[in-house]
Amino acid sequence: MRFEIEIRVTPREGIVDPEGQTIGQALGNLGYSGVHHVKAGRLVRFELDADDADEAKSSVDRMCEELIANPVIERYEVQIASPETASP
Amino acid sequence: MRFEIEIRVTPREGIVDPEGQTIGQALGNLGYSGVHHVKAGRLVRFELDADDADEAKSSVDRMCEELIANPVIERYEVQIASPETASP
Amino acid sequence: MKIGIVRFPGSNCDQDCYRAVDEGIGAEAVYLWHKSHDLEGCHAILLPGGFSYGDHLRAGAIARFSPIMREVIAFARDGGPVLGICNGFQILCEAGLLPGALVRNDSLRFRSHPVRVRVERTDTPFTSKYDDGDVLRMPIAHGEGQYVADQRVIDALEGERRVIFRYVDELGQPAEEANPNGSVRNIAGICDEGRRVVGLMPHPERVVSKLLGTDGLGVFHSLIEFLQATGGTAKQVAEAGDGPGTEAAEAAEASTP
Amino acid sequence: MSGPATRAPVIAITPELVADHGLSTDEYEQILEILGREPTFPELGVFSAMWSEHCGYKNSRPHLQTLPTEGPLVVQGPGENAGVIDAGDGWGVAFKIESHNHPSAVEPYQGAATGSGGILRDVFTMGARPIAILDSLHFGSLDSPRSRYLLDGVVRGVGDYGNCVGVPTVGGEAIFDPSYERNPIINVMCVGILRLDDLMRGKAEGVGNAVMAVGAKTGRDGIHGATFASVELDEGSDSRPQVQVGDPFTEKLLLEASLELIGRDLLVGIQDMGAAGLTSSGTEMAARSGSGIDIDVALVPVREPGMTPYEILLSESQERMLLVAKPGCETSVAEVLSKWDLEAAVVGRVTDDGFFRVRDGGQVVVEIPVQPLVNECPTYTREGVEDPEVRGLRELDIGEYSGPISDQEAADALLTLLDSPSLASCRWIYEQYDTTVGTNTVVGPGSDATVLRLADSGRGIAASLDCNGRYVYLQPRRGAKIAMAEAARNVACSGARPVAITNCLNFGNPLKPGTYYHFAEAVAGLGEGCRVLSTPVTGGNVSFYNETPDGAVYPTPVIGMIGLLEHLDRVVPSCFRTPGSAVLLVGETRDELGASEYLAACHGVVGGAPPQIDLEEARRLVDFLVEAADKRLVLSAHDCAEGGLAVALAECSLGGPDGPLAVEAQLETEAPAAAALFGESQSRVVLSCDPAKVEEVVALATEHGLPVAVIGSVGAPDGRFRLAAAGAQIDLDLDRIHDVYRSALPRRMEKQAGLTT
Ligand SMILES: Nc1ncnc2c1ncn2[C@@H]1O[C@H](COP(=O)(O)OP(=O)(O)O)[C@@H](O)[C@H]1O
Ligand SMILES: [Mg+2]
Repeated sequence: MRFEIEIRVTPREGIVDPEGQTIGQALGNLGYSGVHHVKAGRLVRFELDADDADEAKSSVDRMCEELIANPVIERYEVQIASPETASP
Repeated sequence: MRFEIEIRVTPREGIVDPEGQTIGQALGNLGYSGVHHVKAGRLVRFELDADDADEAKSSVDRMCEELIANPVIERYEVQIASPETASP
Repeated sequence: MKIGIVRFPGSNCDQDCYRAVDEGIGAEAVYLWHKSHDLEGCHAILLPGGFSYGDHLRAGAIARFSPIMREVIAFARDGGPVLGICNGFQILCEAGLLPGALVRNDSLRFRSHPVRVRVERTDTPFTSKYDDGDVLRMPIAHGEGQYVADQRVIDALEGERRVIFRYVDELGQPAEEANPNGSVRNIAGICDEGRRVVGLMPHPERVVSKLLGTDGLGVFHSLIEFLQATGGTAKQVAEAGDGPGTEAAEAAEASTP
Repeated sequence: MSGPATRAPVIAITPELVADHGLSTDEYEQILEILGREPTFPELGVFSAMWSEHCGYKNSRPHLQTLPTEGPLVVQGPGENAGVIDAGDGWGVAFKIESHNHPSAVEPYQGAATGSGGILRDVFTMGARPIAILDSLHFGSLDSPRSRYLLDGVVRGVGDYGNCVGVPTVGGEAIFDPSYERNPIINVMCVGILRLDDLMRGKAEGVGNAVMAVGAKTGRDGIHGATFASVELDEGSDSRPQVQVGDPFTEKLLLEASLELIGRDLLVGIQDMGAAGLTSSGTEMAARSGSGIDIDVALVPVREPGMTPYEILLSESQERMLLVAKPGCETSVAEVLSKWDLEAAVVGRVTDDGFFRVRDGGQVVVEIPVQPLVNECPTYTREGVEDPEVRGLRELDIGEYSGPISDQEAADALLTLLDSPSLASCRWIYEQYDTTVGTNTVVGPGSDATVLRLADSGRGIAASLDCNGRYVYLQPRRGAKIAMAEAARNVACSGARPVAITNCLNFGNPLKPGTYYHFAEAVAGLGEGCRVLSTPVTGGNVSFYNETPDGAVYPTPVIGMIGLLEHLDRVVPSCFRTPGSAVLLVGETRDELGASEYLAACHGVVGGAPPQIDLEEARRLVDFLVEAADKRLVLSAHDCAEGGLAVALAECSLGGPDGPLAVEAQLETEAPAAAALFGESQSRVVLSCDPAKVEEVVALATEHGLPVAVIGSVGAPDGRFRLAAAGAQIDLDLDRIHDVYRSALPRRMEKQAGLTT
């Protein structure tokens, strides 16, 4: 089965996030008010062949820990959709 | 009301995505098989004060077009959750 | 003494490092290709600056899995001296040989200009030719050079005096204006617990000639002095069977100021 | 001859389609004649690209042919990927400039990045290792958010690309004027060095030799970019498909692999797939060798499914090269490419029938004789007429501004000029560029010319990019001569002898008589400059249609000058170094304020005639500077240009490596105060030297027929900047002017949060 994977990587709590901060400032300068706690992160999407969702999940977790996120500074979330359940 | 905003920015169809390509190759080299169509993107999260979801949405759309995404080469998706509806 | 310079496909300071070793101090330099599994008997390893694999994902994230890095990691674990400059520093952090991480400069801009760094410790293979507190002028050129780590790690680094280089102003003080990238405590370079693995963001290999400045020469001279005194890693010394023995090496090392 | 078979659906070649391809009825007639039949759709695309202004030089070729291209040091003149000069001891210097104006106007980051990528490929395909990039940037006023956005993106784009490939960006110019508001000028020059034995050319020789496509896969990006570069930017144009995204990491692999292939003597020829992609590289390589080339688009690695032959032929996807392997070397070539993880495919063969033949699988879809396609693009010589409005501005009476001014006015004017982004410190820009990678940068940005080490030869290469568009606008022939003279002077200030140029001619729509006049006159001025200064043209680029509905940019012929320095250890810096040095001014200060930055920045006036230029005098000044450096007579030499003596002197005192140095100077002159302080009289240089050497310097200048005066000394103990002339005295605190000079750009730019990439 082929799954659609989305990984979202964001700075860990307490780790500087200069990009998020700058976006926040820039939005303020552009006149947008009421914007709080801006965080910037990375997104990785791909399709993955796996027997079932559990296998996909554990494989993606390993990818994240090994390569995609750096646990020293980042945390990650994984979203897995099988083609049937994927929203259009 | 305060809304939780997540913006996902990805390269437009047909635009080269060297980062996605490199991640795909690296995963292959690390022995992960069955990984296809890797795309890399950016993620921006923040909280936004707005009267209602519609206002929030139109305001975020403007931010994306003006600042957060580069419409010439990128597309974006916006996800809005009011605190009540937000998943824990 | 043979110094290995690792070449990743996107390395771009490899030739400068080679020249620093070869012309700068007249020692033997060899390139080590990233796909290779063999350190070719090198006595020390340099990880040069550049964009190893395009620096996609995070600087150094992909480089650490290259075949040569497996050997470099083993070499470092055996006590072999390893110096990572700029991208090399980022790779050492990603590989877990040094603690912490290097994130985007606080300005979000690439920064390239000369900086002053103060030598904070001279009993390492890369700083013994300097005096404590020497202020060196070297260029930086990086987009992701902001050193971060959690408080516990920072406390440990400071407590064990493992910060080797710090950005300072013209008075030799670690002032905020002297910090080009927002690094915590103006950290420009650190070492591992065994003091054999050193990483720094500035480029000593770019200032090793009369024409362009000589402040970086000490890094390479220190390394040669260290290798001459110790004969390389314990393992190399044991295998070579000539050179000073392991104990002699340890003794020589202990006597390095 | 029967035409190539075409597969359904056959696209009918209608007059509308022909017009959409930018081809006139006459041009289409010529195509019918060349082919002896109607073109197929892909053939129409091929002609359209090759006969576009960008590739075919339709409106410029007759004038370009008047430029001198030969000289004792020229190894390769125009017509190749880059020019090459002989630098002695078997060394060569390859260099070339390229414009990326329209892509940068639409997408500044990627536009500038891909511009850098293209010019790097032009240089390393000659077998040269690129050692420096210079960029000439012209934007609108930084008061406009659009200009700030463009500058931010362009600087990141140029920077990130060169930084990643490992080629330092070491110099250039940054000019701000409302005429560039919606159409910025982004020109990038690359300098490389090679052993002349390794010189490689873009040739396709040897029947049966394999033609290979190497590097990135071909996608749908930038289809018809060459045509895009040949039209005006207007409101409605959806330019997105033309935007290409660069990948400097792949470029770095291409660079190393190409140099390895050339070094191991495995290639017959190699060329970048730049503007008009596979079409221009394939046909130009064949044209240079008088051969033919046979390509199968089905063999080209593509990024997207379903690409048509038309798209594959005209795609401008970045980081691709076409190469022809030596017989029997195909395997070795493939090995080198795979070592560098590069994709490569044999896509065709060299033939001897003189045709550019393209198949799609079995079917021939293009069959065009190469020579007429590449070399017989119709050219046009038009009638140029000076715009009366421009003449009016040139003849404007500016007498009222050249009268006496008070001390206060003089000081304020200097501060205004130092705060003008065109004159202020460019540090904010070049600190985003890696300027020292490669350890060849002996003199980096911030001085008149960049000086690079020529490997271990002990010699140096100097380079400078220059153009003052306002001068060229007001009086094109004179303006172009000034650009030539300034570029030569900048190089000579460092002690190097100027030897050759590359140039990038940025103009508006050549179909307009006023623009055409500018173009023809400017090229004539360039030619004169080249001849008198003995600096032939080895290549260049023409960029027309730099124009929006608001009007054209200032005509901007950017000169990239290359000089050679015999002894690198005699290089002369441009800023003061030593307190106590004597300060001298070489050259004559006249009552000239026309077209000056002073009028523009302090009085909002664009007008008057640009300063006089005597090329013979410019040449004598160059000779003097080179000799003075060689004899180690001077401690610093700085060109006196925009902003006049006051700004030049301030730059000398502010730009040193160890912070600002005070100065005290006084000029004796007939010129009234404003002109004396801020006039831009040409062929002037501010020198500093050991007081003991003053006599010798004066004697040498006099020997060269140059006026010279000792005007002051470096290092007044009270830390002030003092300059007096014609009854006006500027007396300012050094730290204050330093602050103004340094903060002009960051103060304006840090409002702009840069987020893209
Ligand atoms: N776009 C740029 N990129 C790199 N360096 C630049 C750029 N613009 C200006 N510089 C550097 O800043 C200095 C001043 O530029 P400019 O005012 O054009 O000097 P000049 O006196 O030679 O006309 C030069 O050394 C130039 O190399
Ligand atoms: Mg200039």
